[in-house]
Amino acid sequence: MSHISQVLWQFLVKWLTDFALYPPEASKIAPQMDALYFFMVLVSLIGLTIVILLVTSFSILYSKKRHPVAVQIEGSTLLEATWTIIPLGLFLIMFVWGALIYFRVYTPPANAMNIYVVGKQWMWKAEHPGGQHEINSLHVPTGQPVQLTLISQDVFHSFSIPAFRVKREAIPGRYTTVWFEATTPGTYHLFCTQYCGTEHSHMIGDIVVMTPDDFKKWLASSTSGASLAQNGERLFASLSCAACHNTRPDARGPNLVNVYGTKLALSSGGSVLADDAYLREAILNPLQHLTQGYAPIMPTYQGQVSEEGVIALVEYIKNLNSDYRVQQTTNTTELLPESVGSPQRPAPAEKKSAGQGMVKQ
Amino acid sequence: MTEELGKTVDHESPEIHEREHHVVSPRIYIMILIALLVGTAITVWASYVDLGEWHVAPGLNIFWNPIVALAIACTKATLVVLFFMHVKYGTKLTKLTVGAGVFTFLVLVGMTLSDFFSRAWGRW
Amino acid sequence: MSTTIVSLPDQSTARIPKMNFISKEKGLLSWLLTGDHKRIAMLYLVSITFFFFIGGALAGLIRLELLTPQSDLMATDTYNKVFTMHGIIMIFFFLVPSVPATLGNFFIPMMIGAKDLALPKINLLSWYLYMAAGTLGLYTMMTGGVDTGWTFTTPLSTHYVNTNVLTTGIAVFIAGFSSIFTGLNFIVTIHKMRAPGMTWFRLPLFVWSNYAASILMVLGTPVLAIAIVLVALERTIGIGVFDPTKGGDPLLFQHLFWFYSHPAVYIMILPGMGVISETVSTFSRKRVFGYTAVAFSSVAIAVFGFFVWAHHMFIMGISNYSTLIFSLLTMLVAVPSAIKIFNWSFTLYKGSITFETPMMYTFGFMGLFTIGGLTGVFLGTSGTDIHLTETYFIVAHFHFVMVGGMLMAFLAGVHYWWPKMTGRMYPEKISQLAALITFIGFNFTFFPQFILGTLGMPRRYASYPPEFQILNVFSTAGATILGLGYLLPILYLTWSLKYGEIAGNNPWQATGLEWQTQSPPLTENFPEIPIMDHEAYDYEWLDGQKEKEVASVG
Amino acid sequence: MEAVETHQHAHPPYQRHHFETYAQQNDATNFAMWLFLLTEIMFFGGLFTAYLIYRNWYYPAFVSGSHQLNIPLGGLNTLLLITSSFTMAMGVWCAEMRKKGALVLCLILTFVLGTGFLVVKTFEYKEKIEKHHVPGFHYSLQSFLAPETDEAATAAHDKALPLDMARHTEVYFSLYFAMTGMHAMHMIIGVAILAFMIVRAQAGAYTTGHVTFVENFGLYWHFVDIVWIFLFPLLYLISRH
Repeated sequence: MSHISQVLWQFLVKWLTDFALYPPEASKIAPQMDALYFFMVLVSLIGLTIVILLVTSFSILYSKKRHPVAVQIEGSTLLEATWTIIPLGLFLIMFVWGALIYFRVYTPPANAMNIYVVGKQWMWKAEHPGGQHEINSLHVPTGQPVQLTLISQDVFHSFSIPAFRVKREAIPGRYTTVWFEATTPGTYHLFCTQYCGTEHSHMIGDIVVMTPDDFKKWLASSTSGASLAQNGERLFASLSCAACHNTRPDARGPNLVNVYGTKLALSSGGSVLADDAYLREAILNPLQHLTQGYAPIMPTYQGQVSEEGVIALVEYIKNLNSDYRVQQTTNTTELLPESVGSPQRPAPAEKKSAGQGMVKQ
Repeated sequence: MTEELGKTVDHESPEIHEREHHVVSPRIYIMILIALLVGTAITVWASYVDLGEWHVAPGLNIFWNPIVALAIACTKATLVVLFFMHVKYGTKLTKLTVGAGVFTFLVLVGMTLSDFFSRAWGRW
Repeated sequence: MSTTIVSLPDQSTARIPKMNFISKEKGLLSWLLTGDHKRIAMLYLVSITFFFFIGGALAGLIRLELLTPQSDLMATDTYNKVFTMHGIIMIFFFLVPSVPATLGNFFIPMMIGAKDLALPKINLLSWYLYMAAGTLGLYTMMTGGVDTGWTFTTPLSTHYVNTNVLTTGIAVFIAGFSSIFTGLNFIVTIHKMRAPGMTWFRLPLFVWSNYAASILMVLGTPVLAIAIVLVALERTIGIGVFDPTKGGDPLLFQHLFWFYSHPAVYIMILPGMGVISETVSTFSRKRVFGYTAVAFSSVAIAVFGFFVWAHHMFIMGISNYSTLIFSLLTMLVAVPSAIKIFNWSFTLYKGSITFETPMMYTFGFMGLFTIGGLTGVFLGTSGTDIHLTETYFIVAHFHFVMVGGMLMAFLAGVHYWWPKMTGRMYPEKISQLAALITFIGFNFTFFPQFILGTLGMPRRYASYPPEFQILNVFSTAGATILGLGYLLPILYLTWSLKYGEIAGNNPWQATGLEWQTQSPPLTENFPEIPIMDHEAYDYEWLDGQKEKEVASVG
Repeated sequence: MEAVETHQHAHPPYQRHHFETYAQQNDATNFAMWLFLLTEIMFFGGLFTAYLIYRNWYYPAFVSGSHQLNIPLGGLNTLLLITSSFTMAMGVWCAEMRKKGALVLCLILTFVLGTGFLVVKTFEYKEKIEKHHVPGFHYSLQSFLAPETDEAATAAHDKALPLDMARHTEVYFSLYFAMTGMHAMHMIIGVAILAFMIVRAQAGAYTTGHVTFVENFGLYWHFVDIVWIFLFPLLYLISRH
């Protein structure tokens, strides 16, 4: 008996010390979302109270004991209009408020620092622009908007940080983005919330929020030697991209310098913003996104470059702001044995220069 | 349904029913058959002709070929529904049922496509 | 003045009528080959109860596993199979057919004054399809189960799991046809089989809500069918409609799936709302407040129900503009539910209320459904959906609607119509106790899950961070109480089949046509086709009838 | 409660017990058939949605894929189906007019035309299988990467598709097989029911004034025809100029 009460006691203590109704607010969006959440809780409580009050008071006042004969009432248009319009109005307020938050969460600001996240069964891999890799954890600084560009290698996953109130599915075949600005240093939960197979519940990790100084130290201490863009550059060279995408006047492909963020005219008509998603598509399905004025000769790299490899390439092209770097890669190309362009050419298996595991074998 | 609302179930005798039941004459069937065959011929022919496109806006071109093909298909389908399937002579309820089917179909197609087509739109 | 409305015949002389639909023919075969909608309803009642308890046992396993943060009771893959089978069984083999196929099947023809459903053979076929699907589902469970979640998300279901997706898919496909046939039968019956004088606005609201649900069944289910066919083809021969590596879009599957599965939640809840309209009126002796509004809100839910499916996909990468539209439409679909709740509350106003078991369940429904509905607005609002979706918040939300709403309504209906179905009363005191236990157990089980969800605990987790344990322990404890609450009815209802008091024609003094005939009814329901000469829920007409009867007997 | 005067006149033998009048029974079954067709619309609706999306995404792949189909065969099938729809409509008319011999003839014609459609479809499928155009493990891109090696592609003056677009022809053929396959499934069911109906019609079952079954089957058959009316231009006739 005393044994049981001890367990119960511990239980109670634990409950009272850990008790929380909502997770910590550790991002800039969190208080905004909580404001809406508590507004809705309030409305719900009022609504629920009204229903409970109505039901209980009517039950007491008009129980058969007190009120043996019912008075038949057809209805009341006025009352019904009231309880149609008031909830509708409240719901519309919630809709507008919610939509504002929704658009805020999924529209990253221009100055956000970008981190790539790849989900696969059953782990999260994060790639910092500086080349730092993380598995099942993510280090971010406070006071700096961080944009996550998510993609999945296999099934749907969902990147959820309750403390930041953000969540986004990582889906196969397409980049999705979400952003946040952390405010409070600490370690928070990272969950995969979309059911993704056997070890779904083990696809969890930590979000480590640090002060900007600590973050800098962490970046310096966990660097892998080459930045993401440098990895991309190596890959760019080993895939001989520069054979076409160079600055020569007779270049067969568009020049990629400073291409990121510009509007491109497509040969199919229309234009497109050269963002991450576009660059990825242009590498994997080039002919669907052909730039105006170029022949459809680019081979697809679908199945040849892993998602991490694509990320490195995208990051490289993003940071490409001088012709010099492209020329450097051209020089490497000349060392390669085969000419470029034939569609079924296997990717060169230069493991050393291609960054670890970025080219699929 | 609005017509059905408030109306009681008809308890007509079979004789009245017989009179209301419209029997379509074979001549109409033959005419519809010819129309359908002609429609098929036109679709095949039209698919070999370049009907051009309409530049609504840069990046938004409407090709006439698929529109013509679909228009012919819709016409043919309407003929079958109206005459072979007797909807033209059917009750309001039958017409409403057909309408409801087409409507829900359009909801499925339209609302799904609304997602696919607006994905590429710029962000706010 | 007594505090009940129960008016039972003198028990010393009362007899169950010799000729009734149960006694008409004997033998198992007469049941298995029957065309009688009441017998088919009874077959359905037995079979869905069976599946409910299997699904319930799986729910018990889930709660036991979640008692501790580690996955110690079963391995994660077993847990995944358990929650998948729980979902599939509860949704396709219990909730979807629950009220329509049992109570609806039994009472819709009676309420509109018909001898049977329009297509009795199709009705029987529908039960056989249901049983075939159920058997296949159980077979799947026995031979290794399936672990895709009931949502069959591609590409997980097509390429990344090695379990019986195909057979489960076939089972769901067949179950879908069973529900299409039920819905189709109801629509035809309600349109074409109404008794003379039974106009649309004299129909009981139960008929209206089943009519609305049937529209959803007929128009929604085929889209699920085709989605499952495509998943099956993708799994077997490798077509590429949903496969991203071949250029397909897995979100298209989500669109097709939720095009059915969102309306499906209205298929599940609308008939329950119909039951509540009946019980609220009967036990407060009053016509439902704003009959037309309640009737049209059912239809409005059915129509709007087709426009909101993508609110299940707000964070999945659909276009932001789509989110905007679907979120707005979701707000609109919430309004008819609010209207219903207030109309039911005001039905009590100036009524003469008694508190028999069906009414207790009704009160439970109104409270829990209000919570369930309002928390649905949290999820329909695109901003908060980001934080709350895919967590235990959503689990709690739909259990409040489905278990707190639909199951309460189902139990209310079963108790309410039990005397009509079997001719005998259930024991009142113990069933009131069961209703109370269910209500308490339910709140203990699912309320903590709202907090868990807000804290961020993801759904479908076999193990979880230890700080969530306490609320999970509460939830599991509540589930134990809830389980007891569900065991009691099956015991005392079975008991009452033999020992219950004889109920007589109209123990509740209710106005529906189904109460104006003997219990259990004749095979053709009425000795003569009734003529409806009064509005629905016309208690003054009923009093008049009684006076006439007394006068003619006296 | 009053009860309605029960109908004193004798019911026809084919009227089921729970209906008040034969007209009511006829109306009800007819309405039920229409509702069933509604579910069929939605069933194919899912496929048409998928088709529209991918056609917009992968237009060149759909063009090349479509050029692999045989328009004469597809056109022939369209003719067969439209004509069978006509003979079916005539069959319903014959049943209503109680012309037994003509009804049997119409049903047999419908059966033959329907079977003919399936036979032609089999030949088309066989060709696709031989060319490895069935999606899945054996799928071959040969006809799209090197159209000069392919007769149909050469005839349509197809240019070689780049690899990434060529791969998406598999999506086209997935939809082709899913759509025509589902349609053929409906045809097979229809032809089977027709065979049953021919036997029954021979025995005079439908020329007694009770034509509901023939009428409702006619609705089903016309629906299947309508689906094909849409499938033909959507699958066969993409950009032939």
